[in-house]
Amino acid sequence: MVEIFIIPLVTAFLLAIFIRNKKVVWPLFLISNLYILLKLWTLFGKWEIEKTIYTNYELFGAKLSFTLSNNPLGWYFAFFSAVITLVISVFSLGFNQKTKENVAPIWMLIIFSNLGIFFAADWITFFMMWELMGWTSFFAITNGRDKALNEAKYYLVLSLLGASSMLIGIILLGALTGSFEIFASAYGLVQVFYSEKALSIAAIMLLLFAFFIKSAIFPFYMWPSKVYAVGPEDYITFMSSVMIKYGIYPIAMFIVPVVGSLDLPKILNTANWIQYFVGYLGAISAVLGTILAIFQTDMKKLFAYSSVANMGYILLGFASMNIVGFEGALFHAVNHMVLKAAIFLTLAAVIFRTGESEMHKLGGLVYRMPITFLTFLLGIIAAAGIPPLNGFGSKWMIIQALMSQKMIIFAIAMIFASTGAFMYLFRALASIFLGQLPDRFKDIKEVPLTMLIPMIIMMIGMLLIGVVPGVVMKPLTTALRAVGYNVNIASWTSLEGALKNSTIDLTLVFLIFLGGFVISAIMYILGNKSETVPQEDNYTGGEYPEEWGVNADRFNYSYSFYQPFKEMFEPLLEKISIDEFFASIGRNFEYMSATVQGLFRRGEGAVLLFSIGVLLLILGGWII
Amino acid sequence: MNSIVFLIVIPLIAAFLSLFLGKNDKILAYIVTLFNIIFSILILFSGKIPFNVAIGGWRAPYGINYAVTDLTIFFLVLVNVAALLALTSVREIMEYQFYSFYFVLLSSTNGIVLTGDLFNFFLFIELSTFAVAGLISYKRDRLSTGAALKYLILSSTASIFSLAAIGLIYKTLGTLNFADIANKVNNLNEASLSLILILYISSLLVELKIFPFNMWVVKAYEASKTSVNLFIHGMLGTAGIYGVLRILLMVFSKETGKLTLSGNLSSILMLFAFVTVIIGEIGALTEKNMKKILAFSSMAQLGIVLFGISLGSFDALKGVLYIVISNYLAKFVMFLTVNEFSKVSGSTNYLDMKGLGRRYPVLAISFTISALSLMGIPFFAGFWGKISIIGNAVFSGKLELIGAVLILIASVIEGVYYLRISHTFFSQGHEREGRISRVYCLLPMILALVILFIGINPDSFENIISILLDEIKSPEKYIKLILSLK
Amino acid sequence: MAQLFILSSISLLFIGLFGVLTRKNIVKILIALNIMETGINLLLVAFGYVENGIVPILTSNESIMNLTKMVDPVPQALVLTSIVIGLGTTAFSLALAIRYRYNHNSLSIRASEEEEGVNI
Amino acid sequence: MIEILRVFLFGFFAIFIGLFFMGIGRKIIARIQLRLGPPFYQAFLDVGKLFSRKSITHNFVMDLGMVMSLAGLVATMLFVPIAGHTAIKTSSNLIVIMYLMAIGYLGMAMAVAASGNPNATIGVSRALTMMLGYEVPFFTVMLGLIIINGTSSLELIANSQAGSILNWNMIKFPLGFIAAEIALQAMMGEKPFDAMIAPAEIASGPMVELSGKYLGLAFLTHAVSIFVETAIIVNLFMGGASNIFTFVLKQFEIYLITVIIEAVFPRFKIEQAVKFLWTVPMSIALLQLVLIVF
Repeated sequence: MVEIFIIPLVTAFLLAIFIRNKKVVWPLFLISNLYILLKLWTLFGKWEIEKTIYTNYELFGAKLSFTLSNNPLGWYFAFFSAVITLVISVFSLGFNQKTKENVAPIWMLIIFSNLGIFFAADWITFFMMWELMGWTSFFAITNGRDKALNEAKYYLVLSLLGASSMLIGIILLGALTGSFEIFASAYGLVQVFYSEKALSIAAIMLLLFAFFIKSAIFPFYMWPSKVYAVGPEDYITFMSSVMIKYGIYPIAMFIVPVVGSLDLPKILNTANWIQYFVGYLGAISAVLGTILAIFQTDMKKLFAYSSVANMGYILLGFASMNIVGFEGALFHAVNHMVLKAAIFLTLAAVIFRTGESEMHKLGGLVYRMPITFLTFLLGIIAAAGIPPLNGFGSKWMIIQALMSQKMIIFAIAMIFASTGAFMYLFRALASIFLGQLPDRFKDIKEVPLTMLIPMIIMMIGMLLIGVVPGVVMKPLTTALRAVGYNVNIASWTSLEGALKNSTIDLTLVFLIFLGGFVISAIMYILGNKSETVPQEDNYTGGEYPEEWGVNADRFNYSYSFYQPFKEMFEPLLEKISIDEFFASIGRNFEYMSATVQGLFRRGEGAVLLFSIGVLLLILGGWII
Repeated sequence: MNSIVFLIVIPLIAAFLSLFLGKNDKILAYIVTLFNIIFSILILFSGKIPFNVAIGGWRAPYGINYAVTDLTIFFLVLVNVAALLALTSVREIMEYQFYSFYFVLLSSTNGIVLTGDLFNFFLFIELSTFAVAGLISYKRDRLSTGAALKYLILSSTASIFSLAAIGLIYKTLGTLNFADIANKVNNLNEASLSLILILYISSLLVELKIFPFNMWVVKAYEASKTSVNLFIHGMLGTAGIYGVLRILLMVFSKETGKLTLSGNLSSILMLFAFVTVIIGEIGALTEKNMKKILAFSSMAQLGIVLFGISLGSFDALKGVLYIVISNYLAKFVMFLTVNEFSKVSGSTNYLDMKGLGRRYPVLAISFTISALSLMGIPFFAGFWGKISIIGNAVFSGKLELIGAVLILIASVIEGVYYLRISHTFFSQGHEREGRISRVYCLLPMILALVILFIGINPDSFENIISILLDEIKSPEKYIKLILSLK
Repeated sequence: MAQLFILSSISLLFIGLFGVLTRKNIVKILIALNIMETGINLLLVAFGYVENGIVPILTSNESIMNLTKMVDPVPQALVLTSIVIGLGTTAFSLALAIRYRYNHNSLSIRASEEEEGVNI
Repeated sequence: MIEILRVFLFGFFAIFIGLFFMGIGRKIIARIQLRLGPPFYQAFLDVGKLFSRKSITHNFVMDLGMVMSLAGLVATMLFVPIAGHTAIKTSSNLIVIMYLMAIGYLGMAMAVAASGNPNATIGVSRALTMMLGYEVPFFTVMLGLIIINGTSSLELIANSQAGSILNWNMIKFPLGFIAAEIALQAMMGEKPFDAMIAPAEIASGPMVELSGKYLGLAFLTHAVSIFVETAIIVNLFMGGASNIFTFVLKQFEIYLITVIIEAVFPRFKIEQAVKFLWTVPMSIALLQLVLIVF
């Protein structure tokens, strides 16, 4: 248990020492991740392992202690994030040959805090790890590049604000329940909820605020698009797949059990207001994330908004307060980890070869990077939630739960978002990989082997989880049982829904799809032969424009892909701009800053201000 | 232990000697400072603490006395160590004025910490402002002369107010001895106590850099040399904090060891505190000059300190001590780093220091650690202060809650500008000619490691703090020590 | 009588404060500061003042009997010290003012207002 | 073994019925427009011709995509109960059906986008926009039925309407049926919702670069999608059927409505279509849903 915390720290230190030597750094990074994964593997089932550090530091009359415990739900998240991290670190091996900066030591610190967040048994430890993750990711995003500074600053501000709100929330919680331990405080909060209603709700809301920020839920949905667009691509893969789940884990761990145990009045016989609150934010995130993703031209931004939408689904799963929805949400967390990692790896590969992240400047890369294309294809099929890949099962469970709880608005929002997902996912596919290959990318090659292997692994992973969901569902249900939920251990192949007669067998779905494929393939083979012809041949009507001295026009329809649709939403999006709101706050602070500096630049008002101060003290403190 | 007077007298003698020694002043400065450190550490380990020294044999309420208690010795060591650390940043040859003023400052800050008499305290404060003004103006250029003059005018005005307060105290209580005042303070009616405190506090707040008493800070920091910044920060600032702790909590305190002001007064003080925090952080947000940034930031930190003190709970006070030590160490690291970097880059604008962190990672990492500690990030010393203060503020009342929220927001702003600077250090920069000797990287690194150590292992510092808190909790021990009729 | 002292000292104090706040010339500000100081010194002395008091010197054993009539000597000692301090401060300030005049070519306190030079 | 046989049987059956419907549809439209029209078996002839011609491809994505598109639709079809029978015993989950259908469309979109023709891509972009338009009201209607039956199994919903014609959801929830009909019109890409094909504007959009067997596969995909979509409506609103013949007849009734509407309407622009779908059928569907849930 302790080793997995010491190893990252030691590795981070070593990486910092050897930072200039890329041949040492990334293999070391890989080995360390491998070790963590293996160690986590052995920890499965040993839920009683616990390590406490006692201090003499007193807060509210009790001595603080820091506890790390192998809690099942935390293990579930930690293990799968470790798998993803390992795969990404293989990718980094090849990816970082060209880059000048080196993100490895900071990244290792983040991995440390990652494990800390998932294994923390008390809020103080949790908070410490949370804060560590916040500022380290600032440095990881900027990675010493000035162009990333503004975006990273935006992330940092949100992150610190979230941490501050969480600090107050934790303090409220500790004072209310007399314990900083997560489980004890959850139990205590349920006990005191009715007598200390306002404070309890405040504590829950403050914590939710922090979690929502980290998971990019609605009012804070802007940061992924900003950050992902500028950060180092391999690290961004980690961020979009693993780090965005940091808000999800504590909600599953703390908020859902607490709200689930409370007996709040139900609105319209369906759900209580906290469920609605969480659900509406989730629904808005899902819908807004989808709509915004549809309009992006930068592929990293597009998938950043897609992450926002996916976080919205997960939140909807929680909001259903139904065991199927809960399982679905947690399942989707891992599915999203896998598929987002796959997608971002391919994006990183594309950027590695082309240096371009604007989709309309790309096109036709399928001719040059077929494996990358295949990974991407499977990734978007999974992201769209189409069987037989892995995004489907979890989305299906969440929709089932929403339908069984009669949460109609949420269900419709979910369908809207996942149908909208086809739009943006196809846009990315068509713009990056399909269409015509621009001349300047004629000579690029497929990425090297170290980068291909991770992508292939991710492909296998997506297919495996999609066809045999038990790979994830078994550990998940085992963990939930160990935590104390009354769930059945899932079978390897099928998923259980919340409605009547709704068990589906994903392996069977896969087989049926194969059947369809066979029929289709037969039809294909039955047809007459086909001839492979260059694209321009059709396009130019069989002429060779080179003959008359011009180049064939390589036009891809990809810049304003959904222009009519965008025009429909333009008025809405122009009026409501959270981004503009945040930006104006930032600007106001900067104006204020200039004012304050002007005040202090003048020296001669000193005595006047002094006198005013004394006058204030006398007026306020003495006379009144 | 009558020899305690040496701590004050020897620097004063040295101040005279330095007029004649010329280039040997530096050696003298080191010798005297080392003497002060060693002497105070010897006192610390002599086992005789607490003890009381009556000057000239006049017993406590009548004569001036120097009392050495746990709180005193803690701050004494801090002040003297600060003096030594700040001296290490003096590289070039300074003229005698510098050292002379330095010795006066050393003597007066030691005096502030040691003395047990209100008027004596006032004298030392006056002396220290005098010395600081001299040190600020040492550079003799436009900026420094103006800054020094303005500082001097402000602090003279302030000292006049505190003199009025001293007069009032003498008029009402008939004594100027700390212990005696503390003993008799219950006889004072609320109104007189408030007036006295108002007049006295306002002069202390000037040293504490609390808005609106702090107009001098930024200019003075900007105008003076780094070593002088460190003197102001490490010696004057620390001694000022000691003065506030001693006077507000142990002398003019009706309730044991707590800040007892009439309701409005403490609210206004708290208001001042968090307005200072906000103003300090906002002022630093878009600033480019590192020295100004650090000035704004130390303003804000002292605002947090005052906020913690005015909360009136021992837990918060513990937090205050953490903040004090974190700020003390962190600002040293930062000023030293800025000093080195500005020498290489030839400017104090942080944008010109681009890329230096890659060449001198130790310095830049130390800077980052200090910045994180000031922000109150876990694993660094400042966190334990922040959590304690915020934790106590949240439940104390509406104003306190607002203050806590504002302080948290301020720490976010602090994070933005400090980490931006750290980022600039680590970003790609151009090649430069100057070099920084590795020796100079050592000291910031050690201090940063201390911050990290306290942050990871609060136990190490918690024990010291509990001793200090014990003393603040029971001022009657102090009274008994001084007024004991042997 | 004592009231008169206190009243006049306080008025001196405010006159001085007014001067410090409104004057732009540094020398005038320093003079105003000195006026304030004088006011305070007067205040301190007034606090120790006893109507028809005598010199607080124990010349003989009998003078012990007049203890209540004696003027309090402590404020006077304080005032003496503070005068010395004030002298020192004023002298130093004036010295700085001369330097200020050299640097700025002016004695106006606003002369340094707009400077923003960054140098080490 | 028997399962594999059933899969083939069902698959080819759907293709057959779909092509048959298409042929009759063309005939009916022609008659409405006072033309003679092609014979009802014209669709078979077309497919036969297309598969026998030599065709042009640009890269393997085109092949893969076209095969995927038919595969997705056939797989979907295998989930839909036909007169109570499915190819393989499953719970015939509605959500699975909806999502499986998408893989077919995705495959088609991928294939035509790989051809590199902007017209094709424009068509796909319109089709996807349209998909967002009709999917939401259609799902809203489905949601009502799912909630009232407490199950998302298409088979159970169909069985729940057994007995007299009055048990049909079409009679019980007429508003829902109307909304679903309009959505179905868009789903099939018939006028007034055929902006994605729009031969006059974008040269048949997705089909612009397809030739030979690729166009043939697209034809078959369309045929199967007609079959699947009408089958879903029949199961949802017309109580399924006891034998295959009645089932196909009911399907044909649904298709007939679609074809008649197609014959008489002009074309919506894409944003008009989406706006229309999100206002009229959506509000009808929502009204129905509110009536059902509360």
